[in-house]
Amino acid sequence: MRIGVFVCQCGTNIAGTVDTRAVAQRALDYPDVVFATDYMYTCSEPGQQEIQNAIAEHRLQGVVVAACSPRMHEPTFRRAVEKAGLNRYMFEMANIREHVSWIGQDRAANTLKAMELVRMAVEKLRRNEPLFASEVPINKRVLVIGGGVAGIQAALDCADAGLDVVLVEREQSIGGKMAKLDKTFPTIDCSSCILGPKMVDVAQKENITLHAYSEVESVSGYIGNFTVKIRKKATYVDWDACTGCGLCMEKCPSKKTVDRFNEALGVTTAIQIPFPQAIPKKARIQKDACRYFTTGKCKVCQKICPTGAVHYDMEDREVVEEVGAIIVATGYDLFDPAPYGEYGAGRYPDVITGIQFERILSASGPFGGHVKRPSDGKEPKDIVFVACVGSRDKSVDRPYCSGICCMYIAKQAILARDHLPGVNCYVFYMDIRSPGKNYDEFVRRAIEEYGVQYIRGRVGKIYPNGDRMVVQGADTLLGAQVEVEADLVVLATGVESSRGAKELAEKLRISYDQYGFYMESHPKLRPVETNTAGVYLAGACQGPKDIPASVAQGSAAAAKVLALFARDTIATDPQVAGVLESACIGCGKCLSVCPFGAIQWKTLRDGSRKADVLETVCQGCGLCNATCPPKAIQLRHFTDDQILAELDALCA
Amino acid sequence: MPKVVTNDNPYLPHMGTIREIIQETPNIKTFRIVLDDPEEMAAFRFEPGQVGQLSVFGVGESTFVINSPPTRREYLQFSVMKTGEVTRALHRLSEGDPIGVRAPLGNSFPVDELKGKDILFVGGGIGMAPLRTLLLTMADRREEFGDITVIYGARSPQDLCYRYEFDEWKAAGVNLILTVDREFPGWEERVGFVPTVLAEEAPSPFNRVAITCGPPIMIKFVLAGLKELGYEDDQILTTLERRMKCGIGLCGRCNIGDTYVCVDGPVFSNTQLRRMVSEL
Amino acid sequence: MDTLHAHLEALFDDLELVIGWETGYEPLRPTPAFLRSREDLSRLVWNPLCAPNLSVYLPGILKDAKETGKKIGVCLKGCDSRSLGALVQEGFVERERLYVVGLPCPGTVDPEALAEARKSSAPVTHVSFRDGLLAITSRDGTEEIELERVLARRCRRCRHPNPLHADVILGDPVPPRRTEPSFSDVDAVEAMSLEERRAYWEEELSRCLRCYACRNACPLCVCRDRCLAESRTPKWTTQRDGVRDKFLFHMIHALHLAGRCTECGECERVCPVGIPVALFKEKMARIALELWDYQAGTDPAATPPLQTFDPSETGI
Amino acid sequence: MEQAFFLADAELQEALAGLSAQADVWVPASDARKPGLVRFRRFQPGLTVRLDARSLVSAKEVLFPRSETLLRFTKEKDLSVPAGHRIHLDDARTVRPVVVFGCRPCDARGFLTFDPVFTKGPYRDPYYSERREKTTFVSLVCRDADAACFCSAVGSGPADPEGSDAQLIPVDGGYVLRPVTERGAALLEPIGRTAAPEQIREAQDVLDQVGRETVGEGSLTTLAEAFRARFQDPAFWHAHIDKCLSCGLCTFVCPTCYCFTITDEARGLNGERIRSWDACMFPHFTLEASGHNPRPSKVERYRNRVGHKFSYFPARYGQVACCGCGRCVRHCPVSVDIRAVVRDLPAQEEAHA
Amino acid sequence: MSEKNERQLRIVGFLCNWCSYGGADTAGVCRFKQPPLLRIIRIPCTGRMDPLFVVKALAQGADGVLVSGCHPKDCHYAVGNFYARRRLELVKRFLPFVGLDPRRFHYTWVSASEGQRWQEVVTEFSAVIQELGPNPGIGADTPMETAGQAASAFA
Repeated sequence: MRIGVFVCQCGTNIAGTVDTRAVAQRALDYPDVVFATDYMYTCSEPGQQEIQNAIAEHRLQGVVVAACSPRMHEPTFRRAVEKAGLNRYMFEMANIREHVSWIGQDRAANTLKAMELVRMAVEKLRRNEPLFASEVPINKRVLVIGGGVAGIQAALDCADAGLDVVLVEREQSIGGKMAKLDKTFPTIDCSSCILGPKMVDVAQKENITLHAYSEVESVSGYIGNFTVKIRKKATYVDWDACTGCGLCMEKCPSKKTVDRFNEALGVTTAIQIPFPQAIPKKARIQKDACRYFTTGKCKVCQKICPTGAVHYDMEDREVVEEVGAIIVATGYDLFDPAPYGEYGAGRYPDVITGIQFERILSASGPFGGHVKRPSDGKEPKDIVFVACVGSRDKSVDRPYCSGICCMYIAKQAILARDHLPGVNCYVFYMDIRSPGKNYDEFVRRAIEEYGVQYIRGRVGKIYPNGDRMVVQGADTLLGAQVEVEADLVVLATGVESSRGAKELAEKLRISYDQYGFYMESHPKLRPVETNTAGVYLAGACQGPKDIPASVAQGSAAAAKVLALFARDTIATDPQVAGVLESACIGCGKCLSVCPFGAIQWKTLRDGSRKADVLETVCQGCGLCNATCPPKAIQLRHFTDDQILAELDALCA
Repeated sequence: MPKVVTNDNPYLPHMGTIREIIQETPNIKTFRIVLDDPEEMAAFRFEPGQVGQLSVFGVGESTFVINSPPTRREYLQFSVMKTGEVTRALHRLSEGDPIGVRAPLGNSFPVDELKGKDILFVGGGIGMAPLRTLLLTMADRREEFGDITVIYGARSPQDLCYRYEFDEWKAAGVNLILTVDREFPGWEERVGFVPTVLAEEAPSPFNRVAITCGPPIMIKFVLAGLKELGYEDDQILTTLERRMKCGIGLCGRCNIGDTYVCVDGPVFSNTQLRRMVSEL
Repeated sequence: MDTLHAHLEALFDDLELVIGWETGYEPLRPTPAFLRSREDLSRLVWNPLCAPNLSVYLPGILKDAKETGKKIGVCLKGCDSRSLGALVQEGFVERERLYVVGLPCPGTVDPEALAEARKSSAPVTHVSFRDGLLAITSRDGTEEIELERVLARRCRRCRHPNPLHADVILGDPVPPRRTEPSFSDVDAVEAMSLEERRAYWEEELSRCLRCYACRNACPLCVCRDRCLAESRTPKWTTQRDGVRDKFLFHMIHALHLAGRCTECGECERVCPVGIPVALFKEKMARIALELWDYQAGTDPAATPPLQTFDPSETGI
Repeated sequence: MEQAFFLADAELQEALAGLSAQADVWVPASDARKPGLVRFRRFQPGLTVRLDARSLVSAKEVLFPRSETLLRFTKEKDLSVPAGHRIHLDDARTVRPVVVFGCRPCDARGFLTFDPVFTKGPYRDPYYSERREKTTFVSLVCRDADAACFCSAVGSGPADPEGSDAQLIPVDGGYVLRPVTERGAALLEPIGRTAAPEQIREAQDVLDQVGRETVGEGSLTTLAEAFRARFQDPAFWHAHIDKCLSCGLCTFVCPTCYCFTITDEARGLNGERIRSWDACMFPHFTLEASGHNPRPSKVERYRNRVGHKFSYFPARYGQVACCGCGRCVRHCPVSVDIRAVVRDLPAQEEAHA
Repeated sequence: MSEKNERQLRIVGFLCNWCSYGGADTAGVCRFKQPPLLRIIRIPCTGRMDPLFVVKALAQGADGVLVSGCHPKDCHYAVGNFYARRRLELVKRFLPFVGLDPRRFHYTWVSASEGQRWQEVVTEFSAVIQELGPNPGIGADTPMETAGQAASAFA
């Protein structure tokens, strides 16, 4: 093999504390090195040209560049050597800037270290093999999991671009949390007025297949070629026949069913359409509330249904969808304030959560938009909002900021004042977080125009006094304990990961943080990608987000899918594991440890079973390589021999 | 016996230099090697069929037939298919690189006994290499031999070695029949497996010796085919391969019964093969 | 013995073959026997000299065996049965294809200790065992030697003399010599200073011939023909005769057995140059016990600790 | 016995030290830590010499080390040549005279298997041959046969002088040293006193008595044909070999097993080509790069081992490649008994009807 | 820094590409000074770390071995470091049994943003290795030529 070594001075960044000339000179003593030089800026256009010239002139078969971190310029140099006719993997970098010149002043020690790093790179390169990406066809259908506003946006953007979209929603209707909101901050526009048309769009797009009241059962395959099993849960109503006329709801005798859409503030029927704008607008029987299912007698809805859509014997069924990419938009859940026993949520009917207050404000809510308190239906005169219930609090394992509470408190206080101009609103807060566009102005309006009283401090206790509640807390600005009497207390419960998020993550083989929020590929530069190729994130499943951010991410995820689908095939990274079949003993240890399910069995003609890597699924972590006892499975470009060569270059 | 260019240490390779490398097929390269000592090169003698051990120092040695003919002595030619550690290392070498050579080793084709006879070569893939040395020897001494027919096949046209000299073979009066396993665009020669083409061609066994080399499965069917055509065991020659280390009959691994392929072979007649224990 | 014969006799029609022991070239050397006919059964012997762990043959024999529907009978001692457990666990052996005869084991003999304990060096003509006594007959007469005196090292620390996972147990249970894991020999090595330990192992391992008997006798060394220690690609070891390469081979073996070794001690028993190689694996077993409370081969449904993880574990 | 010397037990160390002045003297000796483990070791004063015990590994490694350098190579960087380097080869070796002292007759005889292969050609192995030429074997007349020994069955015997340059005969208070070859005589002259006539007589009695002993039953030297007949009888080979673990122990302790491998071990610009013991029982031994293995399982491999010793080698060199030392039987982890296998070769009908 | 007896000490680092290699880069970018003993081998994930690499490095005379990856639960490949920490802890506890000094082996978790922490890790471990001095390895039958060669070329 003929190797060329290029030692970059990086101006004085490297040459300042490393004798680059000596490093290049020393490289000529290493095996297979036939050319070595130093250069002021190897990554510059002329620097790259120099490499390309040397490849031609000295018939180089491999190139080592000693310069900055490969995380910086490896792609640059790979392209450069490729242009000169070498395989891009016949290239190695020695990091003599971040790991040498920038961290030590001793020129002699640095130079020695740089020499050894070059030697390691040379010895590895001597074991490199040309690698070639393979191309796999892309199935240009996309699965969106979650029909909240982020998922809806992603689905619509994809559908608008002409893709076939499969949208899976766990609940009976799409719309998510946003569908429950009355107005949105900071514009106070009607939530259902802006979301509704989008929901209708979803229903009307022919290229969107909506599976509502359905859940993802399993995911297999890889980018471009996923197979997804979806369980359509039994609704006991044939949705093809149901027209959403609502007759069944009128006649259903089980009228005391807890209304979950209204956050248990009201009642509904056992057969139900959750809210008037529901998409799909189809009825479903809530089995545990249904008289027929609980007593065996009733069947009123079946008799009354004009289209005969009710089928009590319906069972869950499974559908299989083949897609090329997946957008995960499973949203969030709200913190259950039960751990804060001192606040009395659940014990006192007039201590409610923010989302409950949202339903109270809503014209389609349990009180028809009249602000009343749940206990006795009286209009409140004093309302206290408590911020950070389940946010920024380590004691309940929620140390993070939920990001939206400050804003929705301000909105709800403003709306309360709009509905009941005489009401007094108090907000107990820790800090006000209002970093969005027009957000701070919005909070200021609440304070200045609407006279909402902000008290900086934690609430210690909430207890009843007669038919009112006493909110006891600190005012840290006054440095005093304060008490506020209120008719209604709204706990601004924080955002937490959606229930079932971890289980879904495991099906998708994506990672999640300790709170169950999905991990993006890079916190800044790859915010909607996951580490599983072909799976993208949108909305609050990745972390607390408000509506504009969720919508933006929905569009961003759609853009990623469209970019992926712009090609007919995808090139797979060839730095993946490969099996030397003759050495594989069929022990299956690699299959059991692979985090991506990228290894499967292959049966040879003689009946023996061998591990087989799905190169498009393999992410190149090398866990299988470390696990394989006879080392039959090797991670290309990081093989045992390559790593041992680096090690041996250093000590033997 | 040909003169053995060696000192008293048969393990010590002679240094040579790669003069030329030819990429024959995607995984076969041909190396043209010249011994560094001009006197040694001038004195080097071998017989067709003999092998040499090529050394990549630091990796090891491997055995290959010298596929250039003794009649052409400006270089020694070896063709190497990339299969293992040493062959992978050989494929990484460049023109001008040094290389170690221990040669000639092993027996050879009985050229004198073949004089005056019609010859049939049946080769598959890299198996053409040992045939080439004899074929070119005969081409260079054309008048001493009768009809020379070559049936040479590979999986695809690009898997045929020595394509660049087929014309030369034909010009020397060789009846060259080429075949590939299936149809390929632009391929105008035969299509089909070598044993099938052999059956179709059916060269008469009268006064003819068949020499065959190729993958084991091909050999198996070619031997059966030749039998069918009436060839006697002593009219069939083939070459055997075994894992070898020393190449000089000592290290003990290349035996088939009491026959050591490295010193008793690689060339065997079918008569000899039949006498061996069945451990192929 | 008689029970064993009678039991297998009665079952033999349902068995493809029985793997047991028979007398080898001398009565002191029982050797593994593959008994394929009813008449062969008479060759079976079972005594404290039956040292080989027969589970080593199971993956190979099951792979080669024709599917006749008949089971393969195998005689296993306590420690051997743990190996079976591990093999089942890792999918190398289909338990349902076996008929496992468990033999409660009084302990096996260390041949060197026996040679030393014997007064006569004459070739042995007969051996019998009863009540903890070995009766050894040669032309010099019969000597009685207490088994306890000539016990193999592995047996002195044995906690599982009574087989697990067996279809039938023939013989009375043997009270275990140990009820808790015993690592006294590991402790003895650890009592040395670091420097002494290095010197100790360098000297011990310098004798290694790399004959790979330890590896091939190990029932859990499942790479068989594909051992990393002989591989040239990747190349972890050289063919040099130095201590470092020998050391590396034993480290490969030990690390591959980490969390898997069932402590049968075969590696050490078969070592021709008397290197206490089982200590490496005993140390591994101890670490697995300390870190993960894991004992290989006792629960066929368990997952070896290095094949799994626990996100919540701390301290590592 | 014409000429003989006497060496008293007490003088052994001194005599060995004397011999060591001109030669490397290899003796059976035990380790301090493993008194039961006897190996051939280079003599140095204080070594526990154990003439009374059989050695585990034969004396083979004295002439045929487990691993030895065939040649060293250096890449000298030189950018003036197209390759950028030149290669220098060096096979220089120094051979010191060697005495193998106190081996058993079987050990000495084992080299008679090496000799025709390594010294006679067609290619002569210079490494072995040069050492062989400078080696003197002094073997001890053997009175310690155990159940694994079978030297008589391969045409040798416990007092066999073949392959030895001198014999050590145990007598009262020491050993009588009897030269067998001129080289032996030359070696012994300086170290022993001339033996007294009664010592010579006693020695002769020992020789006669031991010489009459038969170690091992029957004869295993004429079974080449039987082997060929058995070659394709899988049931026979399975019955004998199913228990084999396929390790290399039998071949490594064997005095006649000479198979080896050659590998390059290099780092950076320097390296060496080494020759090290290999074993026909290892699957890698015949595994080809293509993945094909002509001897894929232990059955074929063991069959080849038996064939090599009792059929192929006799066919090529006119003698069996076995000295009957019994090490392969004695040390086999599962007591595979090659004698039994070879003895059963002809018994076609009985062995498997 | 010339001959074997006072050869420069060397630490072999095995760093995962996503976190710790980035952390080392960050430390460099921030100019956090570190002792010059460490030589880094980049691996994709600590899950790639066969404990044999540690044993081999120490057996052949590496003065220190440092393995660093993403913090548990932050693995780029989700679970690679969960496996790794079991294997690394096992080998850490095993080393002293065969006479290899466990203080010469350290494994830790450093994220790409923790430049400061990386500096501390390298500084502290280097100090330990300085204190311990050269590692004799196991069976010193092959010469330590690298150290001598590279050093003499520069001197």
